[in-house]
Amino acid sequence: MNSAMTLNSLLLPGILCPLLLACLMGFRTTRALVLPLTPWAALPALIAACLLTPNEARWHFPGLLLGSEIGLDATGQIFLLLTTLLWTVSGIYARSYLRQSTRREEFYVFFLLSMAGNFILIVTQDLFGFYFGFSLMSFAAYGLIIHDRSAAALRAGRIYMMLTVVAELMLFVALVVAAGISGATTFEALRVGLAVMDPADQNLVILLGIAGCGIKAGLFGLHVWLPLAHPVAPAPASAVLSGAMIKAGLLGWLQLLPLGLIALPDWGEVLILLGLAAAFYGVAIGLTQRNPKTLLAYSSISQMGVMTMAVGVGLLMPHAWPLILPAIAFYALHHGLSKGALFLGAGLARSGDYRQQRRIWLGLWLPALALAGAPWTSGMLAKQLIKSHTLYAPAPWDALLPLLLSVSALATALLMARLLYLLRPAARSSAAAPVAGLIIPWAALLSVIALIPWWFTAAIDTSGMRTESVMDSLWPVMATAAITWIVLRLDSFRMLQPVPAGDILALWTRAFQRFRLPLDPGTFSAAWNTLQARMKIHLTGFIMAAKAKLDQTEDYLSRWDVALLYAIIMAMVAAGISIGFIGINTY
Amino acid sequence: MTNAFLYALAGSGLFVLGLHALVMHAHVLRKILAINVMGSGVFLILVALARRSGETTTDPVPHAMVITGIVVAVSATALALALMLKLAEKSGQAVLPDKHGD
Amino acid sequence: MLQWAFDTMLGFGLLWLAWRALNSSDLFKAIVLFIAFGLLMALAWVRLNAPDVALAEAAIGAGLTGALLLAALARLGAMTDQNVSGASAYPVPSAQPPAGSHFSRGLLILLLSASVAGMAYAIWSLPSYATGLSMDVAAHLDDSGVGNPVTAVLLNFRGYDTMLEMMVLLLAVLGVWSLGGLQQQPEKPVAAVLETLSRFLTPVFILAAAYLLWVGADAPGGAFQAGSVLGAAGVLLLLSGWRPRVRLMQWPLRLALTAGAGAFILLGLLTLLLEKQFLTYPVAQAGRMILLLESLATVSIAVTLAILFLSVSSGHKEKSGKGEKK
Amino acid sequence: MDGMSGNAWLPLMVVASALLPGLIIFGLPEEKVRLRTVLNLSGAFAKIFFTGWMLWGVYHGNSYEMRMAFLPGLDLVLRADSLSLLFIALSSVLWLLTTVYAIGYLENSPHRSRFFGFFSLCVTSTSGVAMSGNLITFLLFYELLTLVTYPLVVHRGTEAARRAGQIYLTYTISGGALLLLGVVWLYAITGTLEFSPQGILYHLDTTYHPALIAIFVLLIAGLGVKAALVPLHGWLPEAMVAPAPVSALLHAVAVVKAGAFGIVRVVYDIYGIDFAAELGVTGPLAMLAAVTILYGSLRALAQDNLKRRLAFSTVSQVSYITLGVAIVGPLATIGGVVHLVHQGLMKITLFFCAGNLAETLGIHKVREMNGVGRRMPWTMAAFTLGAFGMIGVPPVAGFISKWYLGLGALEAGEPWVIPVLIGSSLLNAAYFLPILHRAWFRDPPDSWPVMRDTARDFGDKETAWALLLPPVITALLALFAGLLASTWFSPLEWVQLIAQRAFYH
Amino acid sequence: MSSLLAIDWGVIAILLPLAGGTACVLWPALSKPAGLISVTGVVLAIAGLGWRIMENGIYRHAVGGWGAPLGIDLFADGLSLIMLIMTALVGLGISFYARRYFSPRDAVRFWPIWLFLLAALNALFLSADIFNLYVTLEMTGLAAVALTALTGRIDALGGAMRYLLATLLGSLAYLLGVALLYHDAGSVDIATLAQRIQPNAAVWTALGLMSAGLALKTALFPLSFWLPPAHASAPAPVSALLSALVVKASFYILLRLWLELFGDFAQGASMLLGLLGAAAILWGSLQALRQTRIKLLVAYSTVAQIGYLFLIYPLASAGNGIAAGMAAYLAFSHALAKSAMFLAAGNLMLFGGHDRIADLDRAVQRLPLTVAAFALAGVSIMGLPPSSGFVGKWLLLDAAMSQGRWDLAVVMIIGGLLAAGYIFKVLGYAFTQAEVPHDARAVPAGMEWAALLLAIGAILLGFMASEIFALIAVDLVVNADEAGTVWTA
Repeated sequence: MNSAMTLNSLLLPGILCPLLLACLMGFRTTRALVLPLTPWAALPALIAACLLTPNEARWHFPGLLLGSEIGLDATGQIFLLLTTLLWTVSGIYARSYLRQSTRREEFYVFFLLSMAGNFILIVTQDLFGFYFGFSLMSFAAYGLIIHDRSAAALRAGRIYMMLTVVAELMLFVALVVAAGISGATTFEALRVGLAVMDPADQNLVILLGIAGCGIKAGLFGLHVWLPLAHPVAPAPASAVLSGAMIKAGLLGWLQLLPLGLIALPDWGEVLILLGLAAAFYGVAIGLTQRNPKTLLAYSSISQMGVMTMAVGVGLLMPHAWPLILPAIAFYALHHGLSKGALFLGAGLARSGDYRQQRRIWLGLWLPALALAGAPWTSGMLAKQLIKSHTLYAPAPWDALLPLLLSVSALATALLMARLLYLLRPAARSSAAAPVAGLIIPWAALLSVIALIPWWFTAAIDTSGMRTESVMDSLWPVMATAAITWIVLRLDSFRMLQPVPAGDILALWTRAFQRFRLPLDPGTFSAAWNTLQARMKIHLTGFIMAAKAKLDQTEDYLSRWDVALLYAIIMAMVAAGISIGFIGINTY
Repeated sequence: MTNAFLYALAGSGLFVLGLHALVMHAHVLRKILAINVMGSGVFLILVALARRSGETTTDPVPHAMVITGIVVAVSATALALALMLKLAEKSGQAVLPDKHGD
Repeated sequence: MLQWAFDTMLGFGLLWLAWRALNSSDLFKAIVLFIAFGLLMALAWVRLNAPDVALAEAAIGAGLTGALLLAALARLGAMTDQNVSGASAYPVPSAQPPAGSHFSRGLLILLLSASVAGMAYAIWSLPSYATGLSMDVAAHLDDSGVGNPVTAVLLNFRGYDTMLEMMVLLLAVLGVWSLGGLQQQPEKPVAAVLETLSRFLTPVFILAAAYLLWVGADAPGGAFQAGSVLGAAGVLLLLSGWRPRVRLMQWPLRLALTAGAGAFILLGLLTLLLEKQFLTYPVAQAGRMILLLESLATVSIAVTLAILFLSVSSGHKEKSGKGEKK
Repeated sequence: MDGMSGNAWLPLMVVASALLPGLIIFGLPEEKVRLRTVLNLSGAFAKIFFTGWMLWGVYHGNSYEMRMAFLPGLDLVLRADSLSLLFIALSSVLWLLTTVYAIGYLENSPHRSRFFGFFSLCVTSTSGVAMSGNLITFLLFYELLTLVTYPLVVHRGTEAARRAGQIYLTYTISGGALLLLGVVWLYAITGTLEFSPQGILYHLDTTYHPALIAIFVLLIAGLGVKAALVPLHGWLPEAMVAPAPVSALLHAVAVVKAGAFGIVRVVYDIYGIDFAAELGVTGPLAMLAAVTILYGSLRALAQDNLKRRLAFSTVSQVSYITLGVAIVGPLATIGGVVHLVHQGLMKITLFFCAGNLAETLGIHKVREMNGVGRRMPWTMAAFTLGAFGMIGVPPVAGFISKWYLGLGALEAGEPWVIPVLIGSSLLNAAYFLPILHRAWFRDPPDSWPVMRDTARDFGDKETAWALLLPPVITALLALFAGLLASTWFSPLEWVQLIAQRAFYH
Repeated sequence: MSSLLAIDWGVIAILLPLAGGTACVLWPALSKPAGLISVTGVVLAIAGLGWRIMENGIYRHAVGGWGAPLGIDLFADGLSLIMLIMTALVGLGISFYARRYFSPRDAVRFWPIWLFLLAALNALFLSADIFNLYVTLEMTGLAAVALTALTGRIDALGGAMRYLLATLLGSLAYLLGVALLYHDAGSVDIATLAQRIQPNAAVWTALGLMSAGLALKTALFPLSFWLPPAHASAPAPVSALLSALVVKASFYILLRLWLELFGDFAQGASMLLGLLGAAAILWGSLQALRQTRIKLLVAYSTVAQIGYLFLIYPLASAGNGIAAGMAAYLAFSHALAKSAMFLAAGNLMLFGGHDRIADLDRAVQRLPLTVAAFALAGVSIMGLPPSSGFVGKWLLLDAAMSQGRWDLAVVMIIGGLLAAGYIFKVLGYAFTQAEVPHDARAVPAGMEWAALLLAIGAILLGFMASEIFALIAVDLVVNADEAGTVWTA
C-alpha cells in the first residue's frame, strides 16, 4: 500500500514536468539546459501511468482553482497511457524531425504546453482542472498547427482557433449550468447531478457538452478543422493531435455525460447516427484525398465516429456501460497509437532511397492493418469489443450496428489501402535519409502496437469472441485486398478528384458570412463614424449660433440703459410681487 | 394734508426725473447731474416727511441725515467728475464705453 | 392757503427746473439750471423748517457742486475740443447709438410713471402724523452739550455717522488724487471783476464760516455749513487765480485734510479708553468737545472741498494746494 | 475629531501613507530622483503594511473607524470593512507596482515631481473611496479622484492630451454632478448616508419608491461614468493618451474601479440588495451592464490602436462587476466583486505591457506588433496571460469571475446572462487572439518604430527592469489569483466573506 | 485675560484701519508698513471680537452711549462675525500680495484707499443701523471705485465710471428705502424696526427699492452689467478685493434686511431674487465659458457665484433656519476662492504680460504655485469636494431638495458643470505650449504664496462647517434669552 502510494505519487511530478520545462524554456539561461530534456518530458508521466494503481491514486487540492481533484480510474489510466506514450514517442521523434527547423524552440514550448494540458485534463477529476487542461491543450496546439507558417497552416490555424474558442465556450456553459444546478465540482458528482436534472437543463448541458467536446473529437458536422489542421502540422504534432488530443473530446464526453446512470435514448440515438455518419463520411471523403496526412485526418474522423457511436450505445443502455466503457477506452488506445504511428510513419515515408522507403512502408502496414481491424492486431480486439456490446442495444440497433461496424471496418481497410497506395515507395530517392532519431521511436511505437493485443487479452475479458473474431475481422481485410487489386487494375483511381479538405467548411463559412455581415466591426465603426460626423456638423452649427446669440445678448444686457430698465422693473416687481403674495396668504 | 406730503411727492418726482435722465442720456456729465437730482429727491422725501410731527417740532434726525447725504453726494460728484475728465482725456469722449475694452 | 399755493408752486418749480436742467440742449445751460435748482431746493428746505439743510444745500448742493460741474465742463470742453457750451446738445460721437434705442421709450415712461405712482401711493399711505425720533432727541438734548438738535444728532447722537462722513470726504480726495493729475492746461487770464470780487468776498466768507460754526451749537449752522462756506471762499480765490505756495502743499495741506478725521479717530480712541464707550463724551465736556471737533472738521471740509475743486478745475494734483488762508 | 477609538488611526494612516509622500514630492526639485523614489516606495510599502495590519484585524473581527464632523448631521467616516479592504489591498499592491513601473517609465522625463505627486494623491483618493463609511465621504473622495487624475491625463501637455483631459472632465464632472444630486436627494429623504449592511432605505414608506428609483438612476448614472457604463463610457478610450502608468492606474486601480466600487456600495449598503430587487432597479442595471459588456467588446474589435483596444476592453470588463452586483444572489455578488480585483490585475498587466511596447519599441498599433513576442518575450508572456484571463480561460483569474457570474445568473434565475458572458468571451477572444497571433507567430519587421523623442536604448535587454517586473508580477498575481482561488489568502476567499455579510447577515 | 475680553474689539477693527489710512495720507512714505500693520491689527482685532462673541454671545456696542434708536449701535452676531473674519483674512492675504504687486508710486495711492475700504467694510458688517449702513455702503463704493481706476488705463477708467454710476444709483435707491422705512416706523435701528414694521405700501416700496438698489450693487443678474468691466480691468489685488469682499457688503445688507425685516412677508420677492440668482448662475457661467481672457472669465464667474448667494432667499423664506449659515458659508468660501483666483490671474498676467487663456504656455510648469492656487480655488468655485464651495453647494442643495425646489437644484448642478468647464479651460491651456512661446517675467514668491494660501484656505474651510455653524448657533442660543433683538431665520 505504502509503496503503491509512493508509486502513485509519481503521477504529480510526471504531470508537472512538461509545465515546468515549458516555464524553464522561458528563461534564456535555462533554455539551453532544458532543450535536450524536452523530448523526454512525457516520460515521467508515462512511467507514472504504467506504475499507477487505478482508483487509489486520488488527491484533493482544495486550494487549487475552485477545489481540485486529481485521480485516475482504470479508464483514465488507459487514456493516460495512450497519451503519455504518444507524447513520449512524438517528443523523441520531434527531436530529430525538427533538427533543422529554426522554430524548434517555439515548437517545443507549444509542444510542452499542449502536453501539459493534455495530461492535466486526463488526471483531473474536477471540472476546473479538466477545463483548464482542455483550454491549455487547445490553445497551445495552435502553435503546433501553424508551425509551418504556410498559407494552408495559417488558414487551418485560424479555423482551428475559431472552433476551439467556440468549443471552449460551449463547454463552459455546459459546465456552468451543470455545476450551477447540481452544485458539483467533480465530474463524479456532476454526472449524478446531471442524471437527476430537469430535462430542459439536462438537454442543454448535454447538447453543449456533446458539441463542445465534439469539436475536439471531430464529431460529424464539427469536424471541419481536423482535415485542415492535422496535415499541416509537423508529423510529431499531427501524431499527438490525431492520436492523443482528439481523445480529449472523447474523454470529455465520458466525464460529462451521465453514462451508466440513466438512459438517454434520444441523445444516444443522435450520437449513434452522428457516429455512423462520421464513420462512413470520413472514409468516403478520405478516399478521395491525395495527401496522405489529410487522408489520415479523415480516417481519424471516421474512427472517432465509431467511438461516438459506442458512446451513443452507452447512452441507450446504462446497464451495459460498465462493459462498454473499457471497450471505448481500449478502442481509443488502439486508435491513438495506430494513428500516431501512421502520422509519424507518413512523416518518414518520403525519406531515403527506395529501399529505405520500402522498409518504412512495410512498417506502416502494421498500424494500417491494426486500424483496419486485421486479425491479431489491436484493431481486431477493439472492434470486437465494441461490436460485442452493440448486441445489447435495443431493437433496430442490435442488428444494425454489428453489420454497420463490419462495413465500417471494410471502409477503414479500404482507406488504409488507399493510404498505403499513396505512400508507396517512390522510385526517386529523397535527399533526406531517415535518421535513427526518427526511426527508433517509431519502431518502438510499432512494437507497442504489435504487443498490445497480447497484453490486453489478459486484462480484458475477451472470452466468447475469440473464435469467430478472427474470421470476422479477416473478411474486411480480404475484401479490401480484392477491391484494391481490382481498382489498381482498372486504374480508375487516378481520376478521382479529391474533395477539398474541410469538406463542408464552405457551408459553415457561407453561413457565418451571412451572419457576420451586420456585425462586421468595419462596417459598424464606419457607420458609427458617419453618424458622428453628421452629428458633429449639426452640433457645430448649433453651437456657433448659440455662441453668437450669447454674445449678442450679453452686449444687449451690458447696455447701461437696458440694465437700468431692468433695475426699475426689478424694483417694481420685488415690491409688487410681495404684495401679491401677501394677498394670497391673507385672503 | 400738510405740505410734508406735497414735498415728498415732489421728491419722488425728482427721483424719477433723475432716473429718466440717467437712463436716457449718454453724456456722463448729464448722468452725474441726474444722480444729483435723484439725490435731491430722496433728501426731499426724507426731510419733508419729518414735517409730519407738526409745524413747530421737527424731527431733526432726518435733517442730520440729509446733511450727511449732501456731503456724501458732493464727494461722489467730485470723484465722478474727476473720473469723467480722466476718461475723456484718455478716450476723447465723455460717454460710457461699450461693454469692456476688448 | 397762500402757503399751500406757494408750496405747490415751489414743488412744480423744482420739478420743472430739474427737467430743464436734465434735458436742456446745452450742457452749460443745464448746469446753470442745476445751480438754480439747488437754490430753489434751499428755499424748499427753509419751507420745510430745515434751515440747517438749507444752508448746507445752498453752500454745497448748489454752490460747490455747481462750481465743480462748471469747472469740469470747462475742462471737458478744452479737452475734447468741442464747444460743449455751444449748440451741440448731445456731444456723442456718431458711433454711439443714442441711448434708449434698445427699447421703447414709451415703456420707460410707462415704468417710471408707474413707479412714481407707486412711490406716491406709498408716501400717501404713511400716517399723517409721526414724530419720528424727535421726542428722543428732545429728551436727550440737554445731555448732548449743544442746543441745536440737528447739531446734537450730527455730532453726538449720530456722531459716528459724521465720523464716517469725514472719511468719505477724505476718500473722495484720495480717489481724485489716485486718478493721477490731468494734463496741465494753460492758465487762462482771470477776469478782473472776479479778482475784485474774491478779494472782497473772501473775508466775508471766512467771517460767515466762523459765525456758522459758532452758532451751530444752538442755532442753524455747524461744521458742514461753515466748512462749505469756507470752501467756497477757497474756490473763489482759486477762481481768481490764486495758487497756494508750494511749501504749503505737502504736509500742512495733508494735516488740514486729515484734521477732522484725525480728531474723530483720536477722540474715538480716547473715549474708548476713558469711558469704555466709543465716542461717548462726558456730559460736562460734551459742548467743548463738539466745538473742537467741529472746528477741525470745518477746516478739513473746507480744504477738502477746495482741493476737490482744484483737482477738477485745473492743475495737476502735485501742483495743487490748499485754498485756505490760515 | 470625536469618536476616535483606539483603532481610528489606522484608516487615517492608510490615507496618509499616500498623501504625505505626495505632498512632499510636490515640493521636491526635479533632479532629486533618489529621494523621490525613496519617498514613493516607502509610502507604497507603508500602505501595504497598514493594509496588511487591517486585513489581519478585520479577519479577526476587529473594526477600524475614523469619524470626524464635516457637515451638520454628516460626518466624514473612514471605515475598514471587508469590502473596503478588498479594494484597499488591491490598490496598495498595484500602487507599489505601478510606482515601480512609473519610475522606470518616466526615467529622465520632465515634471516627474508633479507626476508622482498627483499619482500619490490619486492613490490617496482611491484609498478614501475604498474606506468611505458613508456616501458623503465617498462622494468627497470620488470627486477628489476626478480632480487629481486630470493632471495625470494631460501630463504630456500636448494639444491631444489637453483635449483628452477636457473630454475626461466633461464626463466625470457631469457624472459627479448627477451623483451629487442623487446623494443630496437621498439625504433629504433619509437624513442619513451611512453605509449599512441591509441598506438604509428598507423601512421607508412605499410612497417614496418612485423617488428612490429616480435617485438610483441618478446615482448609477453618476457612478456609471467612471465605471464606463454605456453610454457614459466615452471618456475612457480618449483618456488613453495619458502615459502608460496613468492608463494602468485609471483602468485597473483607481478611476473605473472607484465607479464600480461605488455601484457596489450603492446597491448593497445604501439600497440593500433585497430592497433594490424589490424596487425593481437591479434588472435594468444588469441589462445595462450586459449591453456595456457586449458593446465595449464590439468596439474593441475595430480598434487598431492597442491602448484604445484595451480601453474598450475595460469598458466591457468593468461592467462584469456591475453585472455581478445587479444580479441578486450571493454567487453573482462573488463573481462581480471578485472581478474588481481580477480585472484590476489583468488589465494593469495589459496596460503595463502596452506601455512597455510603446516605450521600448515605439509600438502603438496592433498592426505594428508583428513578432514582438520574440523581441520582448516576457512582456508578451505577461500580456498573453492577461489576455487569456480576459477571455476567461482558466486558470487565470478571469475564469473565476466568469464562473461565479454564470453560477450566480443561474442561481438568480437570470439565464440570459450566460449568453452575454459567452458573447463577451467570444468577442474578447476575437480581439485578443489576433494580437497574440501577431506577436508570437508573425515574423518581426526589420526595424521597430522606436519613438524618436525617448530614444532610450535598451540594447540587448528586453527592456528596463522597472518596466518588466511589474507586468510580470501582476500577470503572475492574476494567474495565482485564479489558480489558487480557493486558498485562504485568495481574493475569492475574501470576497466570499463579503458576500456572506451581504446576504446572510 | 478678562481685561482683553472686555476690549471693544469691534470698534478697534473700525478705528485701526481708519487711523492707518489717515496716517498714510499724512506720511505717504509710510504707506506700506502702515497698511500692513493696520491689516494685521484688524485680523487680531477680529480674532479678539470672535473670542468675545464666543464667550459672551452677541456683541452690541452703543456708540456715544445713547443706544438705539436714538444713537447708533454696533452689532455683531455669528453672521457678522463670519463676514468680518472673511474680510480680515482675505484682506490680509491680498495685502501681502499687494506688498509686492504695486510700484512705489501706486502703493502710495493704493494703501490709504484700501485701508479706508477695510474700515468701511468692517463698519458695515458691524452696523445695526440702516442709515449708518448707507454711509458705510457709500464709503465702500467710493473706495472701490477709486481702487478700480487705479491703473488709469482706459478700460479701467471706463469700468470705474460705470461702476461709480451704478453704485451711486444703488445707494440712492437704498437711501430712499431707508427714508421710507424711517418714516414708516420711526427708527433706523434694525432691531427696533423689526419690532415695529408692518407690511404696508411704504414697506413694500422700500423693499422694492432696497432690493433693487442692493442687487444692483451686488451685481445680481441682469444688473451685473457693470461688474465684468470693472473687475476685469482693475489691478489684480483690487479685483480680488472687489469680487471677494465688496460685492459681499451689499449682499450682506440685503440679507440682513431679509432675515430681520422682510423675510416674513416677502416670499414673492424671495422668489424673484431666487429666480434672478438662478439666471445669474446660468448666464454668468455661460459668459465665463465664452471668455478668452482670464480676468474677464473670473469676473463673469463672480456674476455666477453671486447667483448662488441669492438662491438662499427662496430657500430661507420657506422657513429654513440655516439660511444665515449658508450665506456666511457661501460668501466666505467664494471670497477666499475668488480672491485667490484673481491673485493667481494677476500672477499669470505679470508672468506672461497678458491674460489670454489660449497662450498660457506651460504655466503649470513655470508657475506651479500660481496654477495650483487657481486650481484649488477653482475646485471650490466648481463646488467639488473637498472644498468649502462643495459644502456651500451641499447646504443649498440639501435645502432645495428638502423643500422640493428641483428647479434650483438643477440650476446649481448645471452651474457647477459650467464652472468646471471654464475653470478647466484655463487649467487645460496651462499645460500646453503656446503657438508662439514667449519669455516670462519672474513673479515674486510672496505673490504666488499669497494666492496659494488663500486657495488653500478655501479648501480648508470645507472642513470647518461645524465651526461655522457653531458660531451661528451660539448666536441663536444667546438670542433666545435676549428677546427683542432676535433675528430668526
